[in-house]
Amino acid sequence: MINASVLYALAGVVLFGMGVYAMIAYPHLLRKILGMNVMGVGVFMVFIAISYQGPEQRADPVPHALVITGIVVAVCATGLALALATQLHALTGSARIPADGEE
Amino acid sequence: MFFDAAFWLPLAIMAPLTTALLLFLLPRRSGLLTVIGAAATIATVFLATLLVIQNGAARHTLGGWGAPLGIDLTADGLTVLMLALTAIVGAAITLYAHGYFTHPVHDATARTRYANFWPLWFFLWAALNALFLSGDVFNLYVTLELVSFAAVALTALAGKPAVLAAAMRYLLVGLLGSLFYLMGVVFLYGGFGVLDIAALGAVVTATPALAAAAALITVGLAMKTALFPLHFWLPPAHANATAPVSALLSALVIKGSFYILLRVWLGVLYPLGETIAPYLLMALGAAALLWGSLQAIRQTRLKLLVAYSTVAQIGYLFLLMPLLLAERNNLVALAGVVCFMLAHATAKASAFLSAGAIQLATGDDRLASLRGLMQIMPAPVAAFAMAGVSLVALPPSGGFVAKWFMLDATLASGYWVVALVIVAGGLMAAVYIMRVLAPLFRQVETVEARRVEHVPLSMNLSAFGLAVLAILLSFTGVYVLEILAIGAPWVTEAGL
Amino acid sequence: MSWENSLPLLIFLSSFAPGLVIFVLDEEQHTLRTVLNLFGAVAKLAMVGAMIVGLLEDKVYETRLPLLPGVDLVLRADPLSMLFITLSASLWMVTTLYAIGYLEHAPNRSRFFGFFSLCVSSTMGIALAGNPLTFLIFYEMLTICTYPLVVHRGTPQAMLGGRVYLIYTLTGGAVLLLAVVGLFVLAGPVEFTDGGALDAVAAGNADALRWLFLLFIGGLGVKAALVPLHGWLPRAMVAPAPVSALLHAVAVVKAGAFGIVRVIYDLYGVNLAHDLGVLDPLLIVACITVIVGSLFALNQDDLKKRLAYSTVSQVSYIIIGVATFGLLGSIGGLLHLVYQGIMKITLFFCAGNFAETLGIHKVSEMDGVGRRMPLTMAAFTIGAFGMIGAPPTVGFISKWFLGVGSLAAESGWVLAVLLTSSALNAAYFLPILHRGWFKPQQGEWPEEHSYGRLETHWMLLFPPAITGVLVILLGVFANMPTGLLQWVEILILREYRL
Amino acid sequence: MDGLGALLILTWLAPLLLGLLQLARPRTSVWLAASAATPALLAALFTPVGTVVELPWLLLGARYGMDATAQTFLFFTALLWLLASIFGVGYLAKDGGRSRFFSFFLLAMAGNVGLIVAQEMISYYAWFALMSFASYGLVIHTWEDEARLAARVYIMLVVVGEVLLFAALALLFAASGALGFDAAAGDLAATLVFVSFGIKAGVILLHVWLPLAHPAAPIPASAVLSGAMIKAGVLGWLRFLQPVDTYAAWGEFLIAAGLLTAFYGALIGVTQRNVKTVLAYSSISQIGLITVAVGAWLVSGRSDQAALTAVLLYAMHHALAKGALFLGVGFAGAGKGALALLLLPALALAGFPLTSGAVAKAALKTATATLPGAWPALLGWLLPLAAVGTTLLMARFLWLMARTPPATKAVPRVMWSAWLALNVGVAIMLFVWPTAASAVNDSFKPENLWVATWPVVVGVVVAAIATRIVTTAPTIPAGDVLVLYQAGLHALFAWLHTVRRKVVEAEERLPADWGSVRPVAFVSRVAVQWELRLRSNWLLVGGALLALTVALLTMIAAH
Repeated sequence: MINASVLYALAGVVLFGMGVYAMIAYPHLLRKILGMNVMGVGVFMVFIAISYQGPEQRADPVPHALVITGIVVAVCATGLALALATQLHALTGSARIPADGEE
Repeated sequence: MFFDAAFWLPLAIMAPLTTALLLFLLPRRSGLLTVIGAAATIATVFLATLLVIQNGAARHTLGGWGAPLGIDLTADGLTVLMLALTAIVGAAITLYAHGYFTHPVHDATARTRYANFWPLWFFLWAALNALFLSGDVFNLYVTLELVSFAAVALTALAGKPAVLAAAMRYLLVGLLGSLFYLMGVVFLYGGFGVLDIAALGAVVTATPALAAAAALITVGLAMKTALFPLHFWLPPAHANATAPVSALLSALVIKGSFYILLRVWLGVLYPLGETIAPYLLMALGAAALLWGSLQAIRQTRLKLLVAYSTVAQIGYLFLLMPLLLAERNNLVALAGVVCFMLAHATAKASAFLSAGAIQLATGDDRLASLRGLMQIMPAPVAAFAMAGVSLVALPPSGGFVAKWFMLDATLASGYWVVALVIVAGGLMAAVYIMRVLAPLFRQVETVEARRVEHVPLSMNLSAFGLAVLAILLSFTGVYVLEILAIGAPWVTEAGL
Repeated sequence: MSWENSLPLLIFLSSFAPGLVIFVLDEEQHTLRTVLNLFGAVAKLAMVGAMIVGLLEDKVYETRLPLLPGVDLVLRADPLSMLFITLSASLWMVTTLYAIGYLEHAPNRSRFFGFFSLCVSSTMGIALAGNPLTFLIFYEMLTICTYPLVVHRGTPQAMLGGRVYLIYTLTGGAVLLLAVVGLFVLAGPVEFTDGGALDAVAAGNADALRWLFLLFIGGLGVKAALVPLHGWLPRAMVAPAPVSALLHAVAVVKAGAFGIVRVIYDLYGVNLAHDLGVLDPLLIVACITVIVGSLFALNQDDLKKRLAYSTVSQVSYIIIGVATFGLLGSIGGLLHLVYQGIMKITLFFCAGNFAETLGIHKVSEMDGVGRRMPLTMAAFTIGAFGMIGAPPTVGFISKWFLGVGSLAAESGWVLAVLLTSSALNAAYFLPILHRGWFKPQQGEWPEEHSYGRLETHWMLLFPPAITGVLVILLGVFANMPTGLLQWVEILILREYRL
Repeated sequence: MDGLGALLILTWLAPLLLGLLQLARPRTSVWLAASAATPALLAALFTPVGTVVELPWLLLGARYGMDATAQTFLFFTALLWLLASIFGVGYLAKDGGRSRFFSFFLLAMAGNVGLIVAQEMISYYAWFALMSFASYGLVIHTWEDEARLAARVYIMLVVVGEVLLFAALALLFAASGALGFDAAAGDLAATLVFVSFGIKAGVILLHVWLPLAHPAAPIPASAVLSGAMIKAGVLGWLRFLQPVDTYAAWGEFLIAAGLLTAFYGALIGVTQRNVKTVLAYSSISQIGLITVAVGAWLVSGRSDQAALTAVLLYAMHHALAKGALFLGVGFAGAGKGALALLLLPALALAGFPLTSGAVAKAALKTATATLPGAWPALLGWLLPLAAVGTTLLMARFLWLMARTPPATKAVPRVMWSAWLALNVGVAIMLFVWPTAASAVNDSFKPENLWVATWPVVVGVVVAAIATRIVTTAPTIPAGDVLVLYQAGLHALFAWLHTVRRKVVEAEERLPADWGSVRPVAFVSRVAVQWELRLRSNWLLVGGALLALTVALLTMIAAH
């Protein structure tokens, strides 16, 4: 029996997986960063989904607090990543991570 | 109040954090501020350490809120050891960085960029202290990210394209790892409804949620710890960063994620200790040891060699996992792992610092160009040699103590194959360390001495001091064992 | 810590501290360095003397520092350690003098003498170590400190020699580490005790103890140059002569042999080792080493290489002695521990003199050298006859005990091995003497230096003269009351718990 | 230790110290060196039998003493050494290496004298070694090709002898637990004693060094080598073998070996062309007779003194006579007088009546008379035949001497006086020596006179005929069977060489550089390639990440 919260949680897991795939498979940095954000969203969805404690009760407040914290962290991460990517683009003219060979 | 360790715990975070903020605001005062900030941090950490050693584990409830919504800082024996380690290595690196970043070989723009080192470093320090003090799994996530951000920014400090790429990769990998970890935390909370490690430890059972959490947390942290085969990001990052940063990354940052792994497995995931998962970690540890050593042996650049040495030595940390987890009170094995962290941190920091000094002075870090340097720069060379002794784990050194505990634990439990791997790792370490040291003894054809840049005393002193510490750690085995027992719920009398 | 209990540590420090100071000395501070070196050597000798006197009065000298849970760092004086420490302290003194003369104009003297002192300190530590862990620590320290001495010249050949040296010795050290830890796991913290320390755990653990013994011997055998673990020794010959002298006589090789003695007598206990049946295989390995080492030395034109292979063979005499179950053989082994050191150091001093004074490195260049350098050649002759085991040199005394010991232990074939070795020794030493004394000189010396009235620098001449005379005197007066022989006899009686 | 005891020590201490002095300071007066044997001579004459000096601190506890055997040996040894050294002062007057010669000479003397007064095995062995090794310097002294060959052969056999003797000592000690001369061990020990001292003495098949070395050395050295030093082997038998029942068979073996040696020496000796080689073979032949006496001593047991007396008298007789003959070689070409004087020791050696040889032979006959079985009868025939051989050798010797072209320079007076003194010794010593009294009486018995006379006559006749008939004598190289040994030795060395090469190859296969070992190199190359792939390929890493996650999940779930 699938209720809404389980569905949400599963969707979150799927999002997480898509994010992982994006981070790994796409060479372009922006896609990687987006993938990371998708991953984060997936985690947050699962988190919010598990805060559901049944129709009678209020949702658990703790995951909400945590998710807000998590979003802040994710925003910071995105900012840092974008800054680095810009720098890299400025220096190398490419928005991909250069292949790492022996110097 | 002052004699309560709990009082000092938040201060151990606040002191470097405040310093970092002040450094952002007043970059011109960095000299004075770093000295005061470092002194204050060290003082609080040591007070906290001493008090914990004397009075036992401490817990501080921030703002009086308390779990589940509030944040608790906890300090037991393991915590204070890591705090003290960070303080000591951090102090040495601070001293070193003063000489390194102001060195005349750097041009003006580089020096301006390097000025950012100071706030970032104190931020990292604060984040590390927070990580070690965190008592719940979500806080650990936050601190892990903070550490990661500071570390990435520090890596990027060198400014070259290669290092930016390395930093980028480092960041992405870090995020990937921490999101895996976070997902694991979600499963933990979903399964058991608490986040505090101690509380979790009391309620966990072997459920599917715990299993999923275990897998995600382990993989995420293994990635951040650069366990083979997820280590690919480490060598470029560690090798291309500036020397003080390399030292920080190898000595401390790596230990942060491993510390979480250790904590979570020992405190929360232990019901799964009897599965074969720890054996997988052990196998990966062995592989890391052999693989990393082999790569280190094949390197032709000094800093890459040292970086691969880190890849190899991370393997040691995972080798004892089955011992640690199958019988949670195996204090000897735990002491082996912790001693190894201490020894590796000091020795590897010293190795990176002396390598950095050599690179700074000669402008070159190819192994082949080390020839004849022994007479010209004896201090970094001696420091590297002593650090090398500890990395190879030859007696007398901290590395040896760790190896002793490890061998004792493995042989006592009958894992003699692991013992052989440990020994083989030591021998391979000897080979790559000698690849550095041997050219130093080579005869120089030209009588005329090579021209090298002057290395300031502060750099030599800190590299050398850490190396001496790495040797002197050989006398600390007994104390580490005693301190580890403080406030450790998993330690029973039988384990002692 | 009382005076008595700090004495072992002080003995260690008496060369360790000067060594550290010497590192930071300027290359040109020749006098200060010499003073430091000699002061350390004399102070050490004085302390060793005081300790011997004290031991005769049943005093206990033991430094104990906590190191690992249950295992301390123990430096303790007992008769066996005094035997080794007296040897190394005295020979260090002589070698220091020699080295100062030898390296008078060489580069990197501070580094050399620094590591030289550390090397001796480690040897002191090995001698005084009171438990396996302490032994291991100093054993490895010795490995490290010797490397810079081996590669001192920095030539490609030296580097190769050093590398091979490290590969062998570090591997040996690793095996030894396994043995020490294994023993700790099996038996807990044991200390070296006269007559053995493992009786309590012997029951039921025979196989484990045998495996551990194999590990111990495997680890120590590398330094003791047991065939086939000896490969590093001839290659380490590239080191300067004083280093070779020290390496072969006192430090590295001897440390391995001493370690085996310790393991058999004070760890396992000779009775237990005999009961376990581990002595006979060791005896066989030692015999093979004796023969093979001698065979290698034949036809070896490089003088120092010939001496090196001779060491391979001679050090195993010690092993033969301790692996022979019986008082006489054991006495022979321990005597040879001391005697081999004196003889071999003499030979290496002489080889160094030939190289330094006349540029002679090969046996084939030695024609007529006895007329140019009679004293050195005389010392060499004495050493060579000692190696052959001709009376009245010390070599004869130890060979005698080994020989009658093997008969007493009903392993007469060992006597045959010893005698074959003697004949082979004669076969590779006597031609050198023939060349040196009887053959006329052929052409110019490769590279001659003049030293005025003396045949060579006095600092190079005195050491071999002193040790050469000792080779004779200790043999002639072997049976002196309160002499070495009595000392060893008492020691062995204690080891056999008689 | 009283004065006489001190004299006993001085016997070896004096030559030892003087030898070392000569070595260290070549300018030291040669006369000092020449007088080094005086204490030994005095000790032989004045130190009473039974004197014992214990030196417990020396070596492993040394013991020196005088007994009847030592007295006789010490006397002739000291006398011969003294006169030889005086002779040497003249003989080597122009030799540049004189002081070196005397150093080795005195060291060998110290060894020879020391082993005689030693009363336990270790000291005996030590002095024996000193004597043997120091003699190398005497043999090689002239540095001629023969000398170098001789020295080579000599030193090899010395080493073999030393090694075997050591084994014998160890066995004897193991059997008795003491170092004294009264131990008897099994057959192995006896074999070792026989061989090791047999080499020194020159028993058949072990004698090969002797005909090379004795002629190669300068004359004074030849004299002591042939006269005194080979007797150290005989003394060794006396000290290390015991006349006990278990050794009786060994006694018979020694008799047989001695007889063979006696004839073999004579047979090969007559074919030689070098005077000194002839003398050397004569020594071998004579040692054979002494060996017979030693064998008789072993068979007859401790109670019978006759055999021991025979050994002592024969040794003394041979030492003096052979010494005189060798010194006489120094007068080759010095005229008829010298040649005539040579007749005395030559006849003595042949055992002609009224010479010391006759006395010695009489003693030998008495000793062998009590032997069991057919031995007395057999020896009654064979001993005179041996004397024929000796006569032939002496004839050959004198013939060669006579044919030596006249010398251009006069022989120094020192040499003359030494030689004359020795000849006087040959003439009278055995007649005045106390223990020889009964043998002297025996030698005048008619049957003994007859037995002493006819072989000499026969020998002279045969020699006279031979000089007419034999125009081309077969030449056998000095050292005879040495050729066979050399072949064997070559084979041995070739084998050793192969063994050594194999071991060296095996050793070289122990790799010094593990990085260049092929599998290691391959693995590390592959590893480096994969590492680079890992570092630049996200998919690879992602795969690893997922694989690891799945692996962990299954592992945990599987539980």
